[in-house]
Amino acid sequence: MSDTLPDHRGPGFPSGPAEVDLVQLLTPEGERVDHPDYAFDGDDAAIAGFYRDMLLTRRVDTEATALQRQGELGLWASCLGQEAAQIGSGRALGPLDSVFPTYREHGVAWTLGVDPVNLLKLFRGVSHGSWDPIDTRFNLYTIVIGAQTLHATGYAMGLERDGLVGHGSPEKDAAVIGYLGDGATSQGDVSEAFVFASSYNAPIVFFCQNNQWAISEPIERQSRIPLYQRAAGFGFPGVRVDGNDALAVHAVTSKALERARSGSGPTLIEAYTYRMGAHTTSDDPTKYRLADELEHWRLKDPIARVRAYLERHTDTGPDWFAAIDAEADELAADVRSRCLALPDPDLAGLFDVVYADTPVHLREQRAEYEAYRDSFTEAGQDAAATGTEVAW
Amino acid sequence: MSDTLPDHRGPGFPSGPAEVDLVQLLTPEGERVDHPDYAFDGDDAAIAGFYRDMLLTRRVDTEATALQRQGELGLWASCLGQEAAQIGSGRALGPLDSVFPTYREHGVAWTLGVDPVNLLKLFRGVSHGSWDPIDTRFNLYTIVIGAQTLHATGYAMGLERDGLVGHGSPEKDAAVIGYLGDGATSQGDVSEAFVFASSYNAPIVFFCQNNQWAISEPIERQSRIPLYQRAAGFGFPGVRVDGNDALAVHAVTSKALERARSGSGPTLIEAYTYRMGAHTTSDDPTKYRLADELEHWRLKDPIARVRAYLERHTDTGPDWFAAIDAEADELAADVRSRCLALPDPDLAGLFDVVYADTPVHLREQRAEYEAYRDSFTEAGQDAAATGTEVAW
Amino acid sequence: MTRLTMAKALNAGLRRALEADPKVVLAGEDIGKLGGVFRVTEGLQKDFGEARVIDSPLAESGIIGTAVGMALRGYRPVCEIQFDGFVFPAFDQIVNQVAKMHYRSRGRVRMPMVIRIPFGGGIGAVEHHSESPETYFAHTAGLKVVACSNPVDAYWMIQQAVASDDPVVFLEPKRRYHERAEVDEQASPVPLHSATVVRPGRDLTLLAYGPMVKTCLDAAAAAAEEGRDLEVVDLRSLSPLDLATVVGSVQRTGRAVVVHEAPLNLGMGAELSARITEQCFYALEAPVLRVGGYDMPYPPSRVEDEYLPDLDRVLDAVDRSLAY
Amino acid sequence: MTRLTMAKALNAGLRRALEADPKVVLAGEDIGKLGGVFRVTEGLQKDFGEARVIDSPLAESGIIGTAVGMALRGYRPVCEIQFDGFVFPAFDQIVNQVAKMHYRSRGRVRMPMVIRIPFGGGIGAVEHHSESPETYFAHTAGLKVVACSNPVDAYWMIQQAVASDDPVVFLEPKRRYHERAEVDEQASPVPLHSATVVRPGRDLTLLAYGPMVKTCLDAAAAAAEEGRDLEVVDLRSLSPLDLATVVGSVQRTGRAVVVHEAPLNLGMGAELSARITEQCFYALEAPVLRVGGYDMPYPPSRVEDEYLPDLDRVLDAVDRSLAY
Ligand SMILES: Cc1ncc(C[n+]2csc(CCOP(=O)(O)OP(=O)(O)O)c2C)c(N)n1
Ligand SMILES: Cc1ncc(C[n+]2csc(CCOP(=O)(O)OP(=O)(O)O)c2C)c(N)n1
Ligand SMILES: [Mg+2]
Ligand SMILES: [Mg+2]
Repeated sequence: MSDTLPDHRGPGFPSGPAEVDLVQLLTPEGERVDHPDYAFDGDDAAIAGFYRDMLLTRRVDTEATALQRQGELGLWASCLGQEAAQIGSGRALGPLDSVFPTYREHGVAWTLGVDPVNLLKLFRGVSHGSWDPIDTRFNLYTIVIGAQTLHATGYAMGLERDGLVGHGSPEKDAAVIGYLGDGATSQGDVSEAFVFASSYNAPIVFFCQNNQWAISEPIERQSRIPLYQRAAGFGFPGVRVDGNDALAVHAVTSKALERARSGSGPTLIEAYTYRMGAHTTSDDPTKYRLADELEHWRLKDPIARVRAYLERHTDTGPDWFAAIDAEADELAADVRSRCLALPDPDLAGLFDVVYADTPVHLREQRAEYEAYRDSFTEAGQDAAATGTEVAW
Repeated sequence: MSDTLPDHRGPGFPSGPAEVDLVQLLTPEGERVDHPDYAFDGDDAAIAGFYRDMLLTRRVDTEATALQRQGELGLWASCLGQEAAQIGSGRALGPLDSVFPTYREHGVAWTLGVDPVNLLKLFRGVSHGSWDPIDTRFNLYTIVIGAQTLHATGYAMGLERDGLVGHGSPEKDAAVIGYLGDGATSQGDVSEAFVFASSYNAPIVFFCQNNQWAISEPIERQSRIPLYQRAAGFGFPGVRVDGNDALAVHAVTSKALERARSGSGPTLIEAYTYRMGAHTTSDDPTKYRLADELEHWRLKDPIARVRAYLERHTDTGPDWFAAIDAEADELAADVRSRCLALPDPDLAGLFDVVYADTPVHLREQRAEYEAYRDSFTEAGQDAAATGTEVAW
Repeated sequence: MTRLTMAKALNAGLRRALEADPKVVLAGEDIGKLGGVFRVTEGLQKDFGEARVIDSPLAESGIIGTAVGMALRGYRPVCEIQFDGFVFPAFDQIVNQVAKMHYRSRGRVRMPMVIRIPFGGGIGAVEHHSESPETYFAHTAGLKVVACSNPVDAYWMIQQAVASDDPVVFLEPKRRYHERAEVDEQASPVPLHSATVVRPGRDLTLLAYGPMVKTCLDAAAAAAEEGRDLEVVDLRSLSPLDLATVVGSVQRTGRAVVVHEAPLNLGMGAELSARITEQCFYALEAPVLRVGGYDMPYPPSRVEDEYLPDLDRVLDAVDRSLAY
Repeated sequence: MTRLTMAKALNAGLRRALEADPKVVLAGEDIGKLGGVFRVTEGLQKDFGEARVIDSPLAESGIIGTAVGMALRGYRPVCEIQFDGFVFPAFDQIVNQVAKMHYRSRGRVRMPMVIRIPFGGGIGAVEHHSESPETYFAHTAGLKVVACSNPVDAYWMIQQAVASDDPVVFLEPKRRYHERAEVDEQASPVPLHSATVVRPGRDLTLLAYGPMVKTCLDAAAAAAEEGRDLEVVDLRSLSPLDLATVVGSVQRTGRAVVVHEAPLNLGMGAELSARITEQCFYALEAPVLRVGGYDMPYPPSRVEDEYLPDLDRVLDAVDRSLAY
């Protein structure tokens, strides 16, 4: 048996420079460029808004990482470097659109008004999902890779059945955006989602953040050609966008959502970006990737380029940036203090949320548990009497 | 909620006449045609051999259907109409290549010398798999749709590890061919097989018999574009061949196998064909498809066109065809009589094949079963004493 | 009152569910024009349209996963898995998503989904078409699991399952699809998660569900001829178990035999034996005995009658129990 | 003699297996350069090459399904599932293919595959990272299932599992990965499918495996201070069960408590309770009691200590048993 395998990549599959087929509207230097098919339809105020969104997202992200280091969170999955992909797409959502995220879409959550503390609850271990997925239109984080893409597709099939497609207005029409990672594209569920979405022509956008890594595995392990090309074989268009360019992401996502709402079916967007941090706080990327790579991507930082644009091409001054920084610090402090104040949940309440209609045996188990728990505490009797509810 | 959904097929996805991108070397009328990329490399004797293979395959298939009707088989999955796809590809296999079939590849089995009675055992219910998958290089039938494509891929990965790729000769190199149906392309496992095969550049050919139907569901439910195009999105070539043209199938499969053996990686072949019979003997296709369709495909019968070629362009005379017919009848009669003679298996033997190393509790269960069974028969004691083995 | 087969009773129940609530949708392979391989959905697509009776691509994870999404959108999907052995590609969606979504969201979202599975053997089928996967689901917190054993229950239970706000794995004993009974569409049904004593008796309790209820009733009838008075309980609900009925019966009879087609090891008999022993320790005259499939994969059909519990094996266990 | 953590003992065992047989290959997500998220495969890709220590695409069904193919080609694949909750996408391949291939082929082909799964809770993780899926596998005929509880067993059992010609689901109690013990690489190991009495006692038998063995030993030590002499059996093999050892112990003590993290309903405790009651009916002074996870999905980590059986809950069950 040979120890290492020869590299047999067949002819016709050189990957070439990744940037070639990339939609870009704002260069890393902060210069706006044209693209034949896509244009950013917002004004400078909108761009400033993106800057604020991305900066606040990053600040909360940093704070969460710090909280984890201090033992306040069990884990944190940072979105560092992916802010443009998340804010650009999140800000493209219409009022009726909904989101099916992975576990890393903190920026998208922000655009839908999800309280960051609610994201932290999951990573602190007080809750498996603590924001309202219906009111926020931001579904719960899904940890099993790829599973949410099918949920998104089914939800989109429901939208069509509800007659929410094809009226020609984002006020009347709805679409779904399903997020996934580059690694996720290998999961059978994702391909099945592509099949169903295509077969039923569902109003959905699959938004793949190709951050180049699935924990320690580089994108080449999952695909030897650009990921956006996967879609064509399932019968719908795919497009690769510079995932560190909030303007391009916004433009591409807007168009794809519009296509979905109008009844023209699914689109796959590959946002070409980079996971600038570790996979999660449990991970040690020095084991598998070179520092060089990170340096290369730092030059393409999604926030820096918007700032450069605003500084060079608008009259946004240092005061404005300072104000955002201050706002960010304030937000971080608030998130931190509310995180620290989170009460631990009470197991007793969980017996009641396993089912909508709780069976007898779970009621008995709850009672047993409470009696047992209370046998250790003096105040036990009182707590049991008042029937403490789950407090997450 | 709207009762029926509008047809929203997006622009850019008209399927057009299916024949357009089809490799064909022998027309339904029996005329040979050229193709820029593919040529049949056999002589007229080889074509006559295909005729014989296909005819015998069909004759056994017909006999099996009759046996099912007479209650001798629990079920039969006919390959009627798919003989060219199966014989053309089976005859393209090199001496070291191996096959991972679905449950319908009776023609491929034939090319590898699998005794048809062994196929019948499965459908009669005396065995789940009764030919030798190692000696025949024809793995056991897989009923769970798509599962075998991963086995095929893993086996191909093993071939590469064994150094059986890239020596430039089918005597030294090996490849795998994994069969699947059109419906199977929707299963997550099949897409995962594409991912793994591509990622490891495995020496494999995925051979999809698009017989237009998955039980009652037309191909349009699974894909709105031609299936062979699925491969490109996974980074390897796909090709559509006239699945009713044994010569074209042979040429296309030979080339793809050669590519695999040489270390250039996977290929997807879509053999465009038609399931001329019911899905299985349990099925009633009149519930879901029009007789017209069948008539249309009858004109493209894979056997008729080879016969037409042989009659018109070679000196094969009526005697030769009559001899093959006679051979077929003889084969069918032999298969029938051996099928009827099959003994029922003995459950006792099955306790010993659950594991390679049988645990105590199964030995106990076997003993209990035997004692219990024997309590009903007078001769019981003797049978138990001699330890009757499974007889399938 | 109409005389219906179980397949037709299910069809009628599904029809009523579709009529009662526009949010009910059916999905599965070949359930449309073909009406499913067992014809349980026959005619429903014609009457309710393709938007409500959905022929799915050939992908079980896709069927259940998209149904999760439809449920999140307010629909009540009823998914058909074509045969027991083909539920496993959907297992992740069922165990990690369907079962956990209500819990994950602290009750904010519901999963009113039914997963219909024709299950069990005895129909002379090829591999994967005769299995009894109930343990996998009953062990999974967040799912409810029921099995019907006759047309009357089939008619009512399918409607109750569709009306349930919790996900229900609905097991249909495929070899009983063609057995008939009078179904009174005006009657008021037994609650979905209650067991029923289908034959009262004093000497021993036979516990069964799905296909084995008839086998146990036949065994009880045969035993009666020998003067033994067996009680037969149709569990109907495997999760949650109606332990009150089970324990009540065993407290009276002092003996229990559990019968199922699934392999013995960690079959439902294990849980019932453990529970009964916990709750009836002093009442038990004999250990709870189990009659099940042997601990092997389902065998080729020519030998399935040897594999499946039948009247004789049930009576053999009854003898052993009474011998204590 | 080397003092090793369980993670390092597994690593050393895998290394020996790779050295012993060139057909042994490892596959899984992140097992190469990273050495797996628990570092169990650390350094192995470096030493044995990418062809033998394979970083897989992110697809569990693909990992197991291709391993089936490699096994058919004569390899002995050792697959790592990153966390318990992520085994379900591979469930179909495991249940319908891995478990059935030997049977389907009447023994002509073998499936000498190991499926390593870090399992159980107690590490403060997010959803899906703390589950105990053993019932699903132990119920599946054709699979063997073992769980190690300490570094010494880990070292030997992983080698025995790799050497087994049957597929073995190998459960590693992740919260014990960092506990240490002296591992004697010259010793002769206990057979893979034998249970061991890890603490002899006369009053009651505690039955456990994997993470709960330590908990039971701690409970036995605490009970000893109150003058109670508890026997602790480490089951080690969940399928097949070493019933001889279990029954032998309970025949002596007359009482048994089974402890596991998995939910009670149809947990291993159910089967053990049923078997023990069947075989020790007259010896039992009390019903077999079970201490397990509650019948809910694994809870958020801040409350997992309340959910998981601990010393106090074990002792509580011991008290209840002794009160009979
Ligand atoms: C089914 C499944 N298998 C394995 C894991 C463990 N896991 C968590 S994240 C991850 C990598 C995901 O990579 P990608 O899809 O690229 O997303 P990213 O983390 O880069 O955002 C893995 C393997 C999981 N969560 N689910
Ligand atoms: C996982 C799984 N789901 C469902 C089935 C039931 N089934 C058997 S054959 C079939 C259709 C297969 O269609 P296709 O792949 O086109 O192959 P064909 O039968 O046309 O050769 C279905 C749904 C199955 N065998 N396996
Ligand atoms: Mg990634
Ligand atoms: Mg087909």
